[in-house]
Amino acid sequence: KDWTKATITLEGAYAPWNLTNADGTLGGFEPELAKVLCERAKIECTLVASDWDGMIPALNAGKFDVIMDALSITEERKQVIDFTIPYAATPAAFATAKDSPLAKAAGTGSTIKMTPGQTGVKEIDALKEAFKGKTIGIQAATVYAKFVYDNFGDIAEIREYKTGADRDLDLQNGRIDLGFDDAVYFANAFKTANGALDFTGPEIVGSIWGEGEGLGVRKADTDLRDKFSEAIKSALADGTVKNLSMKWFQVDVSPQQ
Amino acid sequence: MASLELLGFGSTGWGALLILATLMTLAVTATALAIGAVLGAIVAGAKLSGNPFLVALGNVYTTVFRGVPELLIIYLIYFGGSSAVTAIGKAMGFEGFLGLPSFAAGALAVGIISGSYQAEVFRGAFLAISKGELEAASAIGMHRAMRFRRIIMPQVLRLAIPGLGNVWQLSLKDSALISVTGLAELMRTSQVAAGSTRQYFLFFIAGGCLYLILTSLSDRIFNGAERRANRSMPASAMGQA
Amino acid sequence: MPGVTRLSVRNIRKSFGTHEVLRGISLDAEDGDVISLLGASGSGKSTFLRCINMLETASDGEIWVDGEHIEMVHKNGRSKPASQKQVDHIRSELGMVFQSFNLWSHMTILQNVIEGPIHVLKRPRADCIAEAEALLEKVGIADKRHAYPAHLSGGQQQRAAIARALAMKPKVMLFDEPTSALDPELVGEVLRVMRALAEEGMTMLVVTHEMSFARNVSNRVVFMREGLVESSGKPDDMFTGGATPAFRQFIGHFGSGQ
Amino acid sequence: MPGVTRLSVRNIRKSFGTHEVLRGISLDAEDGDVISLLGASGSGKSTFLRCINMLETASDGEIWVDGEHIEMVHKNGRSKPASQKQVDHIRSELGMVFQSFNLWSHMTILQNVIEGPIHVLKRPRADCIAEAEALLEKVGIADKRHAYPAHLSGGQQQRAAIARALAMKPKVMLFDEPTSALDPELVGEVLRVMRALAEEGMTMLVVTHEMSFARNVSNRVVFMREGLVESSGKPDDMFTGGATPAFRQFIGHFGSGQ
Amino acid sequence: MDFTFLASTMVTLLKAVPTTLILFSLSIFFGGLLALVIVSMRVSGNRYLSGFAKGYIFVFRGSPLLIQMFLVFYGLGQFGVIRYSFLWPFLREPMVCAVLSLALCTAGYTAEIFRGGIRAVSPKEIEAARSIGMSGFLLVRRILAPIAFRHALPAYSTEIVLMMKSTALASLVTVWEVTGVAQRLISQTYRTMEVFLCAAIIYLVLNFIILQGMALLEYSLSRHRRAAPQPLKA
Ligand SMILES: Nc1ncnc2c1ncn2[C@@H]1O[C@H](COP(=O)(O)OP(=O)(O)OP(=O)(O)O)[C@@H](O)[C@H]1O
Ligand SMILES: Nc1ncnc2c1ncn2[C@@H]1O[C@H](COP(=O)(O)OP(=O)(O)OP(=O)(O)O)[C@@H](O)[C@H]1O
Ligand SMILES: [Mg+2]
Ligand SMILES: [Mg+2]
Repeated sequence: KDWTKATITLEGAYAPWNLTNADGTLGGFEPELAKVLCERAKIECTLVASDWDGMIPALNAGKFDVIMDALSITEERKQVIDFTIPYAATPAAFATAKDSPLAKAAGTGSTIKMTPGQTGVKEIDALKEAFKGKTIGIQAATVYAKFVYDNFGDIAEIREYKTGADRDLDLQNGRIDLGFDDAVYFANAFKTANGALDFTGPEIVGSIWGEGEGLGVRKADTDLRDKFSEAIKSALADGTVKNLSMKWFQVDVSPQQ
Repeated sequence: MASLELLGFGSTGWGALLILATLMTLAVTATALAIGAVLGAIVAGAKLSGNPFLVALGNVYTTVFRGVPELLIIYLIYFGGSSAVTAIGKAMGFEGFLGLPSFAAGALAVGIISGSYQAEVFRGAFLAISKGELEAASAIGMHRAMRFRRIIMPQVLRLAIPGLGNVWQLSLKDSALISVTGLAELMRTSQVAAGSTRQYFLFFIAGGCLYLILTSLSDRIFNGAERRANRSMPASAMGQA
Repeated sequence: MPGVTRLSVRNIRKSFGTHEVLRGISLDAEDGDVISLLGASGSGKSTFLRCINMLETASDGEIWVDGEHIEMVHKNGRSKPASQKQVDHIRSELGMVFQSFNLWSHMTILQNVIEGPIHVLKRPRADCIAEAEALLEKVGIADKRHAYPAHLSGGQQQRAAIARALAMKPKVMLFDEPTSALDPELVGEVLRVMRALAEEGMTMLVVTHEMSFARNVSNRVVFMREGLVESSGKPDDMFTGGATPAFRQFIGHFGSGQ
Repeated sequence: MPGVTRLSVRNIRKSFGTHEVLRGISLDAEDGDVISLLGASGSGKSTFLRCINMLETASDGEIWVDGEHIEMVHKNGRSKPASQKQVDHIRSELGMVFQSFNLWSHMTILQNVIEGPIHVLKRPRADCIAEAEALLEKVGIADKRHAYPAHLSGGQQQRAAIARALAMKPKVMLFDEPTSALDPELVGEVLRVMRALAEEGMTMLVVTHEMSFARNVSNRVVFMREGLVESSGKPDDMFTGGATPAFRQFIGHFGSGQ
Repeated sequence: MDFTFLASTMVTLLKAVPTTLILFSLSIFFGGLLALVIVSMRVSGNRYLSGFAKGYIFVFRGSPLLIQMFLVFYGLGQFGVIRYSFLWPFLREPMVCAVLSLALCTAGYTAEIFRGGIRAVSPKEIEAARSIGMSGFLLVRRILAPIAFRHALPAYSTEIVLMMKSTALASLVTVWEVTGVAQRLISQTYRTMEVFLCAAIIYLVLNFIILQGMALLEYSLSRHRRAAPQPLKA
């Protein structure tokens, strides 16, 4: 198939990755990046908003051609769809209320690097000591959920939320003690929490989170995947991704090799 | 207050989108109710037919679509329907995707659910028609079709109005679940606005209020229709606690 | 034209399950006949009227309405009318007035009355309305013509039901206990209307518990007992002297309240 | 103990809106009195009975039941009973039998009869059942005690309603047209029960259209007209000779059907 | 069809059935109690009580449960008064909040259904009760409530089934019942149709059992309406 046109879907409600403006148009990091990528791939793109829950089945049903929704590249997802190379890779971290006894836990401000399945990391063991008997909130069915279950499942109570935003509200309400998620997402969420929340413990980076966030396409559309992968490569190379990232996240999320 | 500005109609206000979404909810619910009316009438007819096969079929329909959570039915129709349409398209030689648009899939799903409730409403209304009045129609020589048109239909419609009001109310709220298809109806727009601005309570309360406005408007319409249809009923039989 | 046979019933039988309700009833009504049908509760009076206008299908027997024979087919031991068309036609020639009125609740009184003439007889609307208004005048409820049945008293509803039946210009009127649902005040109104009809020469078959009507208005009394005609005759003969013991006991019962 | 005043009513008035239905009615019933209350439809008979047992609140007047005065309070131009407790107590001493039976549809006949004695009078269940069965025997429907009201004929229902009222051992029984909803076959059954009660000396106030009952069973006839007692007296005096013109016209009306 | 997948899905979903049933039975129970309070206010004849009940019914019947649940769970905790009150240890629990919002919602519907039942009680049967000296609570308990409940039963069965289906929303507040677990399974396996088909079967069976139970109850409560037994018939 000759790709001159493609439909890209995103949720439109996951600020600042992607969001909807009051006039109904889409904005945020991903829509602006998409514009650049499409230009470079010489594809005429249409952006449509759709619900997160049905996104991957709908892609495979053919409702649209590309998913661009902070979609982490994981083994499970690779079974059903294909990914481009990543255009972003973000660290993850714990968050808690500023006035909580858990604030400023050991390692706060530092960064540790982890690989999949890695155990015996001393920073994590220190956290386990501090978080014993506490309640940790995560978004269901994410790579972060798996990490928390693997490392804290035996010492803390884990509560799964449908969305990160719900979890943040409960963190403010005091129903849970800690949250664990994408640090970039958190940094943005803290702004609307009126300074009540903050990071605690070290930032965690590395291949443990997979390769990062990439565009999802149907397995059959390898040519489309390759076109976008090329475009991403060039956008990373000339710093376009970094610029957009600084604009929307105030940090650089471009994947580091 | 900055938060109230978010609900306004200015460049940063979501007022216009919310109003549009309310109209979308109204449109999708009305379409669903119309689809449901057709299905409901057919299913009610089957259940009243006396033919054991049709009766069983009607029972299966009403049991399944009232017994399975609406969300599941919407998913099954949204994805299942799309796959089916695409498969049919392929078989007929069309390339690519021919999926159901969100509006059609949503209205169809809620319509099918609403049909199972409307079938019971119509059946109840039919059974409430006085047997004597039907006999009186036979006794002056009306044939089946005429009896249906002149005596049964007008009374079924009248007797069904309160029940249809309830079904409308149910469908209105079922339509909130269509948000999973990405259709920009009231529920989804509230969620998107909440997620984009991070003003969750503001937009959920605003959404709830808009639903209440829809409810009270439709209540008024159905009450009016009921009053009109009940002109022929004694005043004392109505509105008494 | 006295002497024309309007209704002729031969040997009608009817069973519900194993219970034989009518066990062979015959009856002839000529033009202008007013026949009172008496009998205890459960003796089969209503069932008999319902068989005549085919609301029930008789298991056996023959019926002629105004000389026309109602064709039946018998199949697998069950009978049914040969042609629904004929049934509809016959029914339009038989006026039926039900004990419980059965006016159509969604139509005004006038609409009730013109419904049959317009839609079954397919006559011009304007004519029907004019005739209906005259009929309502005759039964004394012309002022109620735009009211709905539920807003009328029992006696008024019963008279509307009579007007509705008359509007079809039937050859024969069948009345099933036309006054028993009415309180004593209203009985008079309805009986007055029926008396007037009798005087105009309408052929009528009336199931009634009103002895005064049977005695003073009808020209024949048929007494039914357990699905059979126990006795019948002129009212004077039946009510004085010539009555069978069963009939005497029956009317004795009615007389006991006085 | 003849001569004891069971019920005494003084100058009862009752209006609905601007329509004054009862315009000052007084009446005394002594032990064993059987009073027939006659009058045209709308003359206020039912309203009068309903005022006596407080289903309606009289606008004015005094009531004594078995010597106990019903206390009323008047406030803002409206009257109401001073104590719900007294009302409940008075009602348990007055048996009311409604025209339309009003049996409780969700209880069997026996349950209907024992309901009041057990739950209002708080008497032992076993005693109540024994007495109820005797009562049902007396009114002749003992075999139906485990049936539900909907499965009984009108006459049986009416007798069950009488048994239910009697089970409360009331001082006075009030009957509101106890036979008018019944077909002629069933009237006899119910009247027989009432006659037996009268013979046992029960004090009864009976609204009725049955002249034979008024004449042969009751010992006083009260004729109401437009909310007033038009005339009253011994049945023999009333029905022969001594009747006022209005009463004569009234019974003429009832007599016309025969 | 991949039967091993279907079987393992079924097992996963069945593990969530107890949660669904707990949500369901607790909210029906408390919703029923609350409905009794609301309906007594509604028919009390007191202008303020009945106005309050009307408002309650309007709000809880008129807005989507999803919004109600969100506001109860995430909204109540925003108020310091509640967070520092004795209620917080209860409201802190997701299950309590889920049951609370389900019960609040069904109470609105159930109150209307009960009111319909009360309206259907013949005023004459009430008068008959008054005329033997019943009043107040005795009258309600012995005559009004049994008849009204019987009348309300068909509509109430429908409401109960709607309630069973409404528990599907509780995963919004982190109570992972059958539908929530199904959705989580889908976001792990992306096999929408198979997972939802399994969930649909579970709900269908649960609702079928409930409806059969209600029909049985209705049957046993309507002896007085059925045709009289006819022992003499052959
Ligand atoms: N549809 C039916 N199915 C079974 N039995 C019936 C049916 N209709 C009538 N019957 C029975 O037939 C018998 C005669 O009934 P019918 O109504 O003709 O009596 P009736 O003489 O009109 O009595 P009434 O004076 O009470 O109206 C009764 O025993 C009745 O139970
Ligand atoms: N609740 C009410 N509201 C208004 N008017 C009423 C009410 N109850 C009775 N009336 C009026 O009071 C008058 C007397 O009614 P009541 O029922 O006492 O008459 P009655 O003598 O019992 O007549 P009947 O013999 O028809 O039963 C009637 O005109 C009636 O319309
Ligand atoms: Mg009959
Ligand atoms: Mg009366």
